[in-house]
Amino acid sequence: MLSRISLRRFSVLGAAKAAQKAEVDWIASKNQWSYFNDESYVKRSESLKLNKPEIRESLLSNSSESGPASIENYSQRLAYHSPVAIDETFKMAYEMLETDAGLIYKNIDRFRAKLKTATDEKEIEFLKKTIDKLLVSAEISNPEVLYNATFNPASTLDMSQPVYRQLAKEKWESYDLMITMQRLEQLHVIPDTLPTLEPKVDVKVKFPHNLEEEFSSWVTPGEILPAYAVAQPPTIQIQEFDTVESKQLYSVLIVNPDTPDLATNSFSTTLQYGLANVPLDNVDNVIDTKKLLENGDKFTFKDYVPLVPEKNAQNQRACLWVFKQNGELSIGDVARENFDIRAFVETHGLNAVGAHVWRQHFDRSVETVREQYGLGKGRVFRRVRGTKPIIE
Amino acid sequence: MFNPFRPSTISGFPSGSVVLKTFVRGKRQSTQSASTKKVVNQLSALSASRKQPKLLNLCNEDLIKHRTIVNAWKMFKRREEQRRHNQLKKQYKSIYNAMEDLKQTSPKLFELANAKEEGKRFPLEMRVPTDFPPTQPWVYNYSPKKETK
Amino acid sequence: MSLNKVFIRQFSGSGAVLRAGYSTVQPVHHLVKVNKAALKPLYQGVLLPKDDIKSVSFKPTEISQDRVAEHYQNTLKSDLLLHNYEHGATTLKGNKKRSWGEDSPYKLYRNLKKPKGVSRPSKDVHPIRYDNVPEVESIVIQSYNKDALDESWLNISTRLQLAQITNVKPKQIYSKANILPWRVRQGKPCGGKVEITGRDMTQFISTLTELVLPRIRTFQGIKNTSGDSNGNITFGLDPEDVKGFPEIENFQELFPNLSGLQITFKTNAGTDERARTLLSSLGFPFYNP
Amino acid sequence: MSLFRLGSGSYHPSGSILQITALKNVVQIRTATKKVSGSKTNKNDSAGRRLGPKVHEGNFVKPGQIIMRQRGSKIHPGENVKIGIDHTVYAVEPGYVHFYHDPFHPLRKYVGVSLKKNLPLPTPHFAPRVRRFGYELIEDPSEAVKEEQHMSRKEYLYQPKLDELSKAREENKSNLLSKFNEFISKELSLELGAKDLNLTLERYYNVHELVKLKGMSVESAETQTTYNYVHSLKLAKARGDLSSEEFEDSLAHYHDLVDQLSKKITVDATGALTKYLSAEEKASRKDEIIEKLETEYSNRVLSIQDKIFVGDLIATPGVFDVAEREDLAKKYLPLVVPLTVPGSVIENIDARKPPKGVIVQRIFDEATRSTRVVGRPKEVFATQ
Repeated sequence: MLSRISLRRFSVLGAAKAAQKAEVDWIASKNQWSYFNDESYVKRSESLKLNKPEIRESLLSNSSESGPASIENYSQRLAYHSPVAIDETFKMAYEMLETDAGLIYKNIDRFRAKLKTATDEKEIEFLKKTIDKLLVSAEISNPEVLYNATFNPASTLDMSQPVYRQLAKEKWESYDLMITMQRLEQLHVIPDTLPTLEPKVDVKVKFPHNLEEEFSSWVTPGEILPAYAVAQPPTIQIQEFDTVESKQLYSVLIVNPDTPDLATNSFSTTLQYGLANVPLDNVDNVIDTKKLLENGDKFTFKDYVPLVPEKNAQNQRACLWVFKQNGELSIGDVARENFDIRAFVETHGLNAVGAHVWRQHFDRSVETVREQYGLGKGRVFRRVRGTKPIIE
Repeated sequence: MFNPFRPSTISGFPSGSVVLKTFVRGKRQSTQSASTKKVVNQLSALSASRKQPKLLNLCNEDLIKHRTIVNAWKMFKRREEQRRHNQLKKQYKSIYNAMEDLKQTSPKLFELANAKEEGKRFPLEMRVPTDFPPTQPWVYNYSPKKETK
Repeated sequence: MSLNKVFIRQFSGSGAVLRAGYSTVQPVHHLVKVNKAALKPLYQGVLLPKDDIKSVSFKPTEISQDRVAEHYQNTLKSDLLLHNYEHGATTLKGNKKRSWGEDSPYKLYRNLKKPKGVSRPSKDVHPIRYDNVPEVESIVIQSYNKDALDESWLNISTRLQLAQITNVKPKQIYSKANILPWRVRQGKPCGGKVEITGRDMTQFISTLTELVLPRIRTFQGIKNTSGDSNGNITFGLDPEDVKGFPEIENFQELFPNLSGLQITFKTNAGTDERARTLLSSLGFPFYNP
Repeated sequence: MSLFRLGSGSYHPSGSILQITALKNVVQIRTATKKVSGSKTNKNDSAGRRLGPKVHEGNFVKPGQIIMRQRGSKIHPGENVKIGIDHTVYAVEPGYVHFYHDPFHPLRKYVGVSLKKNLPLPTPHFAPRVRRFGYELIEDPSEAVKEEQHMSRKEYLYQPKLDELSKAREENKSNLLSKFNEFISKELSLELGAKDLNLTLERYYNVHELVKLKGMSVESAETQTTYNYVHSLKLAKARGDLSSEEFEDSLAHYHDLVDQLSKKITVDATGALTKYLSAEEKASRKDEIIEKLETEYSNRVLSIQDKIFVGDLIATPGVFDVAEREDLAKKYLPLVVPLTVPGSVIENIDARKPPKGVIVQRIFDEATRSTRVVGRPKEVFATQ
């Protein structure tokens, strides 16, 4: 908490600001942060509002006698006491930040006007990026936005707003991204499939057909899954953090670089699943069952076949790669076996933006899955690894 | 040390039977000497354990309020910093322009102005201002001490 | 026969404890920095930044007005800029470590070569501009207690004395050398050391200049020859002088044997002369020995 | 002589540092005499340890073969090579030995095993690793079956538990299916053929599981179930079990069935099978229930019968979703009834002998900023 002295200095600041105040009065009178969907220059989305009205009330107006609305237990709510003078200080702080946000919005308006008349492509790009940045800085200290981002589940945030995307990106970078990159490196997905990855999007994978709780939630990269848990195509979420204006096209490949190759006593890569020309944007960001059911045939160029490791063939990696396309692709017939992912990426000019990996080994459900997909009976290898060298 | 489960050796009880020593509340007899106590006291004053204040458990609204206040305070500090920086920059530019001017108009004076002043010190009488100044606020007939050579 | 190895009962005869260590760093194939500690679920609470109110080590900072810092910002900084201004001055390059060359990767990743002629690199001296006006960055206070070499509990009182003066918990220091006539043995605790910054530092400066130094009768000032040529100035206080600190003065019976202090002002001035001017502006006298 | 040997740091197995430091303090005076018996430490010389490389550049090695014996890591283990407890470097894959430098550790010497004869080391940083599979195929069919059925001890011990689980699941499923069957035949009186009935039951079983266990929305659970069936049809077609006409027919038939069913049956928020309600019907039912709750059961202390009735009202099949149910329960069946509700506070009671069915509570009065003792009827607390 800030102390009394700081509080005093705040009010000194208030006095000093009085001179400037006339200038920004008209903005303050608009009350930026509680102004939604209006025709004026500030067009703010409804999703920037705190979604629970009673909590919004208790956050923005003074603490009521019945206690904070976020505490659900009645007796706990009665027992809670706010820090001294937090309401007055908060009011002052809120006004200060709100005025600042108003000035930023004014700037945004100026840039938007410029954007309308701009013709040069580079300039347009620059202006759009600047506007996004300003939109983030105008809302990042809005307590309502902070509340939503801190206490509401990430799936409920409106990803069309740059500020929520920024916050989601920070969260992603602080945990999920690090886990993904650590696993990709440890399991040698890079460089066994593609040489490297510069991650730009958050890729999440789950298998929604599962009735077991442990296999139906999002897969942690590197997890070992049984064959029946991956028997149907996965739901893939591709969260982009930069603004996507119209639909952006993506390709997705799942490859298995651990298919035994007995001719060389080594391994070959198999293409397990291929999607191309999948249109996604910031909000509509998931390739799920509904999409596959409706127009899965349009963007599936290689049907899904799960990994079915044979007995004693050790762990196999299902490496999922997500690519951003520069335009529509026309992919001819691609062979499933001996797939060269590096050559494929090269020829189609794809740009890898995200990846994911899970692992599988032989289990008792492999046989059933093989039957379902008509793959025939699996081979059986010796349990102990031999010493024969690679056949050149 | 006091161990309630240690078999007692008091006579009158059959050997091997476990007797619980009853604890009597009262003044403890310390075996430590005064100087040892002092050292122990000093050590406890020095150690950080139990001196950390209790973690504030704020409710969600108050946490967000607190963060907003901190954000505003940071913004205030940032602006203050920026203002000072700009002022110094302005001063620097004026000094620079003045020196450039002097260089053109009078190179001799410029040399003098730009000479290094080794060993120059601020006067000791210049103090940090206080909230409660002395009863005699200003010495009007002050004259700096003359150096005797 | 003494057993200096710790034996742990294990299933495998060649357990990890007995294994000679070999570990190596493998280069990665990406540019994302992975902070492994941040991935541990149990560490999440501990890894919060200290200024977050939910962190266990949160400490409110804005608790009182900082007179010295404000005086420096409002009055001294512009004076120092004017005083240190030198027209047409350029950066004096220091003697730096040298590269082995860049024509092969083996040279590229090798540790840098020593500077020419000397064993240690020296720093650049930049002319003073509006963005590098000299200021005190921190103060290091060290206290050596010779008696603690014999009676190790004595250094508790030395460190407590430092903590009392500075409001910061001091580090233990240990003797480095073996000098038998002085009974100095390597690794013996012999006093404490503390580095203070920010609010604690300015508080210490004002106590020193307003209460402690004026009351030392024999104190002439800091020597004009003091300094390490990089702009860090040191001076010392006797045990008798330390009594002048109000935190000690009123509890003299608690500190029967005080030890002296060695106070180092770390500044970003670059040269000693600039640093001395800076310290004189804060109220420290100087004299020619 | 021996002093110099020790001091110069040459390898000496039994000499310890303490001895060295102790000896350093001895002031030696050399006289022109020759000691006859020598010194005690003179004879401690060990045999050579046979260190050094055991194979050379380009030689073929087998897995486990020692490449280098050394004290300390004079040579570091590179690709397909490991280092032992005494820093012995040995191969882990069959191949050809190469000694090389690694640009990431420029001051070290490395030894590695290249899996192919003319493949240089180190492998470029971004190139895929060269790997050996190494497992041999079992050609004999009976041996193969035996090996395939082989279980690890852990898997073997887990079998009874797995059987139990699957049995319980089957039982649960058959129970549910019979319940669903009863509901469909009695309540809805749908005329379905045996095959269609089976399809319907399977469909709603899956939807039920998805909704109840995974908390999926009913709509997406239905989509998922449709997808499951379509996917299985596609696989059957790919296997050759269905011709393309048969496939089209079955697909069309299934879609018809789903259309027909979706207007009659649906699954509740808790996964229970209910009659389908249109959006208007649902809304009117909602309003009706909420109004009843608001007028009759709010702002008063409820008896146990009332509580049960309110609970039933909130759980009316097919009306409220899970979140709405929670909200309503929070509002009309709170854990503790607030102090402001009339009849929930009994003033002026004897705290030592409270009347029957009254619980004594100490509360904090914000207005007077003091605590006082009140009695509260038992019904105020949900747990009593």
